[in-house]
Amino acid sequence: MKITVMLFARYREAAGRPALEVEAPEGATLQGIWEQVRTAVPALADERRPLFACDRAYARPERVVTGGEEIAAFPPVSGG
Amino acid sequence: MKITVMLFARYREAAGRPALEVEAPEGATLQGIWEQVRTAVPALADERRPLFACDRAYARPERVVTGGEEIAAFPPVSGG
Amino acid sequence: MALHRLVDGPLDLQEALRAVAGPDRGAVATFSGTARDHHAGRPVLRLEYQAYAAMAEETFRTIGAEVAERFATPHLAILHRTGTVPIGEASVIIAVAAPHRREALAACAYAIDRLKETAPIWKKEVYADGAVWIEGPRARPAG
Amino acid sequence: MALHRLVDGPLDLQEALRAVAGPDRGAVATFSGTARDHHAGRPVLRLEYQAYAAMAEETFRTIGAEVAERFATPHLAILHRTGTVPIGEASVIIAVAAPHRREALAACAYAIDRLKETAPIWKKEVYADGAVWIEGPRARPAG
Repeated sequence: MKITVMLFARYREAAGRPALEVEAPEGATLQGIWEQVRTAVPALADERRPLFACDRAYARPERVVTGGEEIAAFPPVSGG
Repeated sequence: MKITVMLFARYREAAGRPALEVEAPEGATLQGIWEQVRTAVPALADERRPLFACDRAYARPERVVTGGEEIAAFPPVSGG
Repeated sequence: MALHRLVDGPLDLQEALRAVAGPDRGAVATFSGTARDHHAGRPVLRLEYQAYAAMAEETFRTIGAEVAERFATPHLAILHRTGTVPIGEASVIIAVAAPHRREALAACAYAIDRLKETAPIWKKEVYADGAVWIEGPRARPAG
Repeated sequence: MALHRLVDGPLDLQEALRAVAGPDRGAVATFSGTARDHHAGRPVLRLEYQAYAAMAEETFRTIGAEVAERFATPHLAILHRTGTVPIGEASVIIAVAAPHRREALAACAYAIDRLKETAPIWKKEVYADGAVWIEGPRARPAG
């Protein structure tokens, strides 16, 4: 299944784009999808533990994605 | 010595004036001066323990007045 | 900068903010106490504040010195209204600027607490059928 | 009333105050975070904020619900600026109105703490010779 991963802040700058599409197998987890992103974008290779959001809520790396969710990965937040 | 006692809030309203002058003996304390105020103003007779200020700072009832200080007596504050 | 003032008219939050803000401090906290339309279930028409003005301003300066010592910032504004305060309008405004948010918020809470404990100011609540001078708890600094 | 908004331009404290004030609440606390001209001794020229907008506004609503439950007041405004924030201007404004001062001040402190922990917003500091994305501590709510 095709999964779009939104990127923010340093990740977005490193990737040179606001989102990335990867092809993931059924049963893929957020962390598994992220490994594909890291492979596809060498500038993100050192980012092993991003924060994840699934449908606009924080989600654990082991969360299984079923397709159709809004997925995002980003570094620790610094608003305020 | 003549001592002027400034009054505020409920005390001022009870006395019908913003300040009162009393004749006090040498060595009089704030509490002693207040007893004269209570005698002079029947509407204040029940007010046995006012707060006192001497020269714009809180002062204890046993503080001795030497004359020339700015003296005030008032109920518990309620600003804000 | 510090600003301490009794005002016989509407208070201006922007004035308080201008007095404390600056490019080297990242946090500004404010507290506004406004006249409520009821007290203990009874409708209140307006408030009237009376102050022992000279001593009140002395008290504000003391609070400023305490805040400077405890929270390491001199940037405190205290504005207190006297006379009639219509419902919904501010009777008191505190503003504090500091490098970081915790000091700013803690200093703001400290300043309004100290003002209520020590400033020689009295509030009268006016109802449809009378008026009452409010008296705080009998706390005060050692004289 | 509640107001939660990301704004691509200057923030208006008066708008936040109007959203929360009312005649039945006697206390209004605000917090403004402003862009500082230095960080760790290094001069800062300006800040740039990027937000995951849809999730950030969701986060603001969650903070509003937490404040309503913990401090018993629904009157919270959160404004956060995105894009460039010049030095001295506000990047975030929180305003809370409540019947009494302790809840208002505590709710204001709680809301800014939670915003900093949870809102998906990132700050970039721009210096004369470069720029750095700031990253907060790795705290986050359980997913």
